Amino acid sequence: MRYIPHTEADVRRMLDVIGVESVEALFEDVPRGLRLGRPLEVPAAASEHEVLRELGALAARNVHAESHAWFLGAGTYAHFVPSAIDALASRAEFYTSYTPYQPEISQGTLQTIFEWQTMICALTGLEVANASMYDGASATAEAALMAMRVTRRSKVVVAGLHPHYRDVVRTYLGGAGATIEHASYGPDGRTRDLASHVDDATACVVLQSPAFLGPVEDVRAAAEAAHARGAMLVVSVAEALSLGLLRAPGELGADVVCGEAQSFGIPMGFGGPHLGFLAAREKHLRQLPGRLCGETVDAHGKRGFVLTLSTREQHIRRERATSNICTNQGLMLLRATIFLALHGAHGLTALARQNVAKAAYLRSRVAATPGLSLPFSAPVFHELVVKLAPGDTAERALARALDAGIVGGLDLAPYAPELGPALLVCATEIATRESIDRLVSALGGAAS
Amino acid sequence: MRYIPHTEADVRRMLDVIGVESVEALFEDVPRGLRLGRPLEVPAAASEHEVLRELGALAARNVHAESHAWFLGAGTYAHFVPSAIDALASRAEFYTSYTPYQPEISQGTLQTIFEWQTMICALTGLEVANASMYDGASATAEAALMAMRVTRRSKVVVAGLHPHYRDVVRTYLGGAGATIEHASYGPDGRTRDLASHVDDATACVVLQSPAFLGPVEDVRAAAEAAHARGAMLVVSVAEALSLGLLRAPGELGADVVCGEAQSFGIPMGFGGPHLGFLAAREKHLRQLPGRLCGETVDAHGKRGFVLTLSTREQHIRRERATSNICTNQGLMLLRATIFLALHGAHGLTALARQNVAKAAYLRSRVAATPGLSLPFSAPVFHELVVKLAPGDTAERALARALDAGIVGGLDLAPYAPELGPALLVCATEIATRESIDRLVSALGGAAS
Amino acid sequence: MSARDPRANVAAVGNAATHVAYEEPLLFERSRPGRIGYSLPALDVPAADPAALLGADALRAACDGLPELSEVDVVRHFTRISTWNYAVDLGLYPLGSCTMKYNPKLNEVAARLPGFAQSHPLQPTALSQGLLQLLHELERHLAEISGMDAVSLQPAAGAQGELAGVMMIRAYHESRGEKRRKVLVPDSAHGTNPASAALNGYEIVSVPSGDDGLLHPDAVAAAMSPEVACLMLTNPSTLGLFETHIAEIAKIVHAGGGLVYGDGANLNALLGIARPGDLGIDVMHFNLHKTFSTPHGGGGPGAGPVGVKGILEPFLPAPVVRRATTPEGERYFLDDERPLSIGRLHGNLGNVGMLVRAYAYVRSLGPDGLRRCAEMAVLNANYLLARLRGAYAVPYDRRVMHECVLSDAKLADAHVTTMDVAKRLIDYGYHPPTIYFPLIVPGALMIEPTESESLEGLDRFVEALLAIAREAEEDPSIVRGAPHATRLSRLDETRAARKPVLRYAPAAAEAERSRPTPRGASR
Amino acid sequence: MSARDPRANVAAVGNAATHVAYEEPLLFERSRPGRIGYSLPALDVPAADPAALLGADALRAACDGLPELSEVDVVRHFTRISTWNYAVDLGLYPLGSCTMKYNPKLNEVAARLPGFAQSHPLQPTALSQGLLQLLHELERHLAEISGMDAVSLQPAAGAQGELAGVMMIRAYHESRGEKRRKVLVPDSAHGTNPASAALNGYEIVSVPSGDDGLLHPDAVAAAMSPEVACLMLTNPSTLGLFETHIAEIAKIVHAGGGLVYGDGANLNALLGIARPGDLGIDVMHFNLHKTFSTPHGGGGPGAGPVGVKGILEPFLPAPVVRRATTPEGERYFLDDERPLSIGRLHGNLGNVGMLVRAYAYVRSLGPDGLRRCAEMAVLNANYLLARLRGAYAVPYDRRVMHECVLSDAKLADAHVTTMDVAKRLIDYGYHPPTIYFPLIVPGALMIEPTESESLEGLDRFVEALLAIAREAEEDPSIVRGAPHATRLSRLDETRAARKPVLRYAPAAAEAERSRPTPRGASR
Ligand SMILES: Cc1ncc(COP(=O)(O)O)c(C=O)c1O
Ligand SMILES: Cc1ncc(COP(=O)(O)O)c(C=O)c1O
Repeated sequence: MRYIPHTEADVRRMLDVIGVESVEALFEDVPRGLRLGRPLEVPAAASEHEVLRELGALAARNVHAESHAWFLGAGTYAHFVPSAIDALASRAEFYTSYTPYQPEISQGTLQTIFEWQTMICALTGLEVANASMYDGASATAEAALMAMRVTRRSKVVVAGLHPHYRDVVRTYLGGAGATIEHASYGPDGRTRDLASHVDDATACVVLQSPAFLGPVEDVRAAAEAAHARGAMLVVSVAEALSLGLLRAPGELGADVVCGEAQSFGIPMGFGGPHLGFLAAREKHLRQLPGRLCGETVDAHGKRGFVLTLSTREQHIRRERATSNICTNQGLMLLRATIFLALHGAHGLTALARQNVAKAAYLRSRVAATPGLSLPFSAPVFHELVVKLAPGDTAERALARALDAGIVGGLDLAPYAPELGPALLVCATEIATRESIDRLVSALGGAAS
Repeated sequence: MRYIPHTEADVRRMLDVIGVESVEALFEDVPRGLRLGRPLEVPAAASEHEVLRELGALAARNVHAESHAWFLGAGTYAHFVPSAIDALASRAEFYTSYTPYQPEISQGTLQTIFEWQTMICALTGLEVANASMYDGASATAEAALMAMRVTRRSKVVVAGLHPHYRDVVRTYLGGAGATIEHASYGPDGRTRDLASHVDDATACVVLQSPAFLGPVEDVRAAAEAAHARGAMLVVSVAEALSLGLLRAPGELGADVVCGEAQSFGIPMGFGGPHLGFLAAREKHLRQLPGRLCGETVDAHGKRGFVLTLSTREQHIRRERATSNICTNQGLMLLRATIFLALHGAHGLTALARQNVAKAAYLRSRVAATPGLSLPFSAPVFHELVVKLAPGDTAERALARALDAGIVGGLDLAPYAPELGPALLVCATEIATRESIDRLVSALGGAAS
Repeated sequence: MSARDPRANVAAVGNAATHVAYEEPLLFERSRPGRIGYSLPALDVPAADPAALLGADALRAACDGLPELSEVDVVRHFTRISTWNYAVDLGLYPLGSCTMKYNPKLNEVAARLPGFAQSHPLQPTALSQGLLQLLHELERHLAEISGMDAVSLQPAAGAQGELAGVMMIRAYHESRGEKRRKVLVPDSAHGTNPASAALNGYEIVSVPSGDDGLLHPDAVAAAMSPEVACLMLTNPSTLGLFETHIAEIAKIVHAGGGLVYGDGANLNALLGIARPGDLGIDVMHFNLHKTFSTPHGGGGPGAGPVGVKGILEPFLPAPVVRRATTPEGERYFLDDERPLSIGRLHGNLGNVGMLVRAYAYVRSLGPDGLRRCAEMAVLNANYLLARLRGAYAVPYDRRVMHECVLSDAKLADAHVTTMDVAKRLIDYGYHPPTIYFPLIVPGALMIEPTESESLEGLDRFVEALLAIAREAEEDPSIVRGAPHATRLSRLDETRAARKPVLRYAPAAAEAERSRPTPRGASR
Repeated sequence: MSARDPRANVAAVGNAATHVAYEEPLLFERSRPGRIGYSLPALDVPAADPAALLGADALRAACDGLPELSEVDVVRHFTRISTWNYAVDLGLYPLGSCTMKYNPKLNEVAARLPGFAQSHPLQPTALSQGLLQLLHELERHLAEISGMDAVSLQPAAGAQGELAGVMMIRAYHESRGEKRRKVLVPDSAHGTNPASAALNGYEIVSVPSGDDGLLHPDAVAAAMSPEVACLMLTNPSTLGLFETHIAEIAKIVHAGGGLVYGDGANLNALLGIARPGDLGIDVMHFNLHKTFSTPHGGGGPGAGPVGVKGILEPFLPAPVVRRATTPEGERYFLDDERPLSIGRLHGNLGNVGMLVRAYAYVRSLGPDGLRRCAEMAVLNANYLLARLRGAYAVPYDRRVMHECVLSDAKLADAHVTTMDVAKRLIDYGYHPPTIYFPLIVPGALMIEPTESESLEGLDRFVEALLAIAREAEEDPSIVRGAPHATRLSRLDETRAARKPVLRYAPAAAEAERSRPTPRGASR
């Protein structure tokens, strides 16, 4: 086996040094009766070329953003990934290293984390950010848990949340005895009557903006509603790119900002690995989950970076840790940091503006197409709900789009059946005008 | 422009330091009348994503070895390339560095060259090898020129040579006043009557083995024929993988062995970049073209490597250099060295044997198929001539294969019209039995 | 070189040297206004005015605080800082419990195929049959390898797998109307075990290891009660020992109505030899980034699938991948109708890119290769132990599995600590082992070579450790002052924690650097 | 650090440090019998007996002399030795005449698209329309950029382009029944120029540069004769100077019936500013690995297309790519019916992978970006010259184009040479410039920053060179002993040439290393 260097002569010499007869003897502590005693029933080893052929065949049986024009978002977004990102993230020094426990030999990873933390603080308008969470959903759940620890309250009000995020929050909070209340959306698509859900038992409001169905929420009003009853405001951003254009939630009153940064140079990858982020105010630092990198000096006074404040973490604090997270999403953090470094102060905003323009064009085309309609008037970032003609179904509309070489959006039936036949459609910078036109005419095609 | 870091403020400061008013002023030495005075008429700059889309569309308009079953060889071979090769050759330290003129900061490249030279010596059975030539064709031409310098003779006899190699030899030798004589093949496909072409003016015999049409030539006999008249024997190996199985030509009497090592981990790439190699006997070292890497020590006696014997080369010897070559095929040499390191003493032979087995199977299937025939009886490595049914044409046969998802071989009409409708068909280790069966039935399909 | 030259022994071992390296500031310090590292297509739709659409108040003008850099700057920045990292591709990376085995390049190619990397988790399942099939087959392979009945690939890392596992245990008890409040955790356990149980609202009861380092049935029996939901154990343990009493222990827990959670971090030692499911374990996680060769990425992403016995299957995270035989052939779909499920743990189906790599690995190894991993990993660990036994203390000296745990006890007289040995190893060209874990071994040096290391590679590593032990006697200050060969000398971790600087602030950075720093402030 | 510590100034410049590096033997020294780094599919056809097929005498049993290694060994070997290299991605690489500009990552992705990388040069042209179109368009772009009428992409590097160019000149004269025997080459020319001409059987006549470093019409006129086939000139010259008399010189050569060959190695300085074709040049080569950003790969592959004026078009290497308008649209094909062609230079169509990269580069830059390259490259070179003029001698001190040539004349008193300065730059974290070329400048330091370098990057490099000039005065032995920061100190090139060891031989290697080596034997 080409991954294992041992020759039979090596094995012999090593056994001699150890002083046993056979490799088998090394397993003497495994009671005979507990041994497997037969070969594993997995397929026989294949050569490298065979494995690649087999995987190539499996890969070919999925549509993807290079095979089709792409309008499906809903938390996972098709953006262009600059080539420099994969080139750099493919450096073995980055991808074959461990969590940087030994700082003197891990400064590459550590400096990257420090840069990421700085950029996430800048984007969220907050003061401390961690070194990543698994994904936007679990970051949101961890944010809610953090708010519960800070406030010592147990009710969580969620609004605008991606249904999968909602599920994950429910799963994570199950062990903590939380109650979860959902605020619903009003006629313009934005969360309504948020204040009516917040009471003195409320640990936090968790508001997703842009909301699952597209609308950009009123963060300032949500902060007022939460703070009025001593609750915290958690803003969950499932599309981190929106932070390139929208005012930093921290400036608008959010206490914690968390979310998903897949849009920053990470391929959609059938949903993972993505990149959860979480930022908060300095005063809540000791309650922050996840790893943190801090600046320090070496024995000669030279600047360097280390993992720090690990007394919050499981490997020191064990059952009293702020989270159980250990391995996180380091390499995705690297990708996102490179992405942000490439785009910078102006590029991120310019890119976000292109997304807004594409969605605005889509919206205008939908508005002008007989049969299609826009149920919500609230402003959006790059994603919006399109109602289909009465009598049409999302399935049929998507099939028409597919015939035109387009993956046309998300069938909202399982998520928002109250809307009738409707799609959640996302237009990013990779959508060309021509493909938007084709999409809209395919979706409106039931009318003809 | 993202590749150019200058801001306008930078430019201003730099102009101030230089003491000129404008960038334009820096070009004052270019006479006004000679300046272009208009923008270049090349397309306007495209964004990274647009460039990749455009190139993706162009790439999609070529068949390739992943889109089709592949039986076309003729000097460029479809072999599997282990994934480790591209991973390593993509390290910026290798691919963004220059020729290793400064050894203290280039030991990675230099050690690789030294390893390559060692392995090529082992494979060819010779004593010195250089650090690459452009490709197999120019390596063959340079070998002939070298033989002319060594022998001070001017006639070159070529046999079994790939027609493109033959052309390149003719082109290269044009300036040296050489005469070139072609030995032809006999009824079994191998070169015949070689000795009859060799005379006292003959600098060398250049024999390709395996020959263009497939047969493995009798190197020992060729050496005798050449040496009998004081000529040298140059063996050109257009399929370096054959050296994994065939006896080293140096052991059989070749004085120079050159050829093409594309099969060692280098993608076909529409014909380039590939990798020419050239090895010779130590006594001819001073006449060797190309770069050489040698072992030495540093000021503390530690082993290290440097480019050496550059008094043969253009940058020192100028018009009396052994060759004009400067930039060569460094990164391809790296790929081939990795390939050989992975396959090693036994893997290369095992791989070569698989190629022989596939070709033998192909041969047996052709022999058993009505309408198809095998014009030559000589043993082959992995490539052979298939005669089509009388009345059939190569074009039609290839079209039938293409319909079956197969690129079926080379139409020999432009190269060996004397054979009638015939194909040169190559079966490497990537050819599956099933695809060979399909190919043969498609080629034989005219009969049905 | 003088005897005091910290490079003397290092050169003798022949593994390390020093070479020119490149300083590199922070991205923010490299930034210059107006520099550009991106390109956007020309806008082919009417420009929208975000202020008009979204309200000026909702917007920012630019992302102040982000740097401005050219592509060249960015490429050089990350290339340069990458060279400050150690990596598996550079050599032995003996972090115990982390299984830093070779990460095959083939896997990286596979995961980047556009049909995997560019596909969307919510595209209709009819359009993702290849991926769903891969996931389904990987589940089956993991189930076979572990002896479990069903597997969910959702958890993003081992700790999330633990969380899922304990949640299923909780759901199981609740489904039977039982409210158990406690979880037993051996004192040698990894920190994620108690943390995951605590996240589930459980109280942790620590179970002491025996004098031989093993978990003993009587200790478990003593801690067992009807309050106990489960025992979380790690086998082989974090001491690298096979828990020989596991069958009896499982019996005790089961008899008390509890379940047994298996931390699968050390599964590498058992591949093809024994299966957790056959040892009495009811639920376990896998760390695909350990056992199944997916890269660690400098701290993730990993993948932590969770496997269960049949009794827990109804509680698996939703959705699950299912196969159906239809008239058109095998079809794969996602089943979300799981009333007893603990729910979702991940926004999508998990870290799929890592799952693709693990699948490629299983296919590359086959049954013989997998078993060979375990055998050679165990051989390597025992060989290291045999060669190091003389020079370093071995707190629990017996046959080990995939790793061995040493300590600094013999170096105490020289006032050389495990930390010093670890840092000195860097000078010799190695990443240090895991240190000060497990907590039950004071000054632990936990060494896991994995099967990727060759005999001569191990020998060189042994020579380095032996040289350090000699240095500790002869010239301990060289060891205490290590590392000497790195761009930065030992970093002051105390200072970092006392006065946290967690992001770049231009002024602060200036002040920080001009402030005189006490030498030797670090431990 | 003491004043004598060779790292003192280095630290002050803030560009370099030392860090732990990894020793690594030769592949052959790592080899162990029985180790395996490859995998083959199971054979699905009957096993053939090569001895029966080919004759036992024709075969070898195994490839003795090749190493036996695992994939892990191989990956680590090359990863480790790669870290001993300097690279553009690590920083400024100021090799004059080499144009070590940034190599965009986009180009690497493009060249690896399977439709390019996996296609075959002899597949029917109907099945390669995308590639042929790309080649055709690149030819047109290069023709426009250079002011030439036609371009062949076949030559694999600049020197092969030169060869092709001079061959066409020869063919041209021969087609006119003229047998000219001489080629004029300025004394500042690159070695490939005379070598390429000599390969064509020409006698070389060296033309001296003027005191101002320029080529003067009278010098050319003096050398001109009916024997002269062509003048080969480089503009900007290897001194980095624009040949201001080029139009007049071309006129003289043309009047004498000769042609003008243009070495395009320095085209970067002229992009969008002036075109060789408009300066009187009849045939030229491009170095795509210089001007057009394709990577140098540690010594290639490059690509050296050759461009010609109409009079030489019939002689272009065959085949040429042609476009035809057919009823089905544009079609591309290969034209091999070129009776006057010099013939083939390459086994196929050239280094296509490099051509794809260059195409991507032209598309990424457009007309403005190309011109900006020239402008910023020239700005950078002049800035360096302005800042270094005080400390280093400037043999030809005038406005420069893309590079500037300094010398060690001012350091002679300190017995510090260009070689020493070059080696000391390594300690400061830089690759040295081109040294001792052009030959007409004794102790030349030829510095080409390219447009990829930022102002602050240049400033740091200047600081390093100024610090070295100071060191040369104050502590010259530090400079003479450089490099100090590298794994290997200065290498003994003389020894390598005197007693060539060009391949590994186990016994020799042993003997070699145990032999005592005289210190300071290197120059
Ligand atoms: C024994 C043990 N359990 C659990 C974990 C947690 O796994 P992960 O880091 O994948 O969350 C680790 C990882 O370090 C471990 O070593
Ligand atoms: C001025 C000049 N001419 C010609 C060449 C030869 O080009 P190549 O190395 O591509 O063969 C070079 C390259 O070093 C050069 O600098």
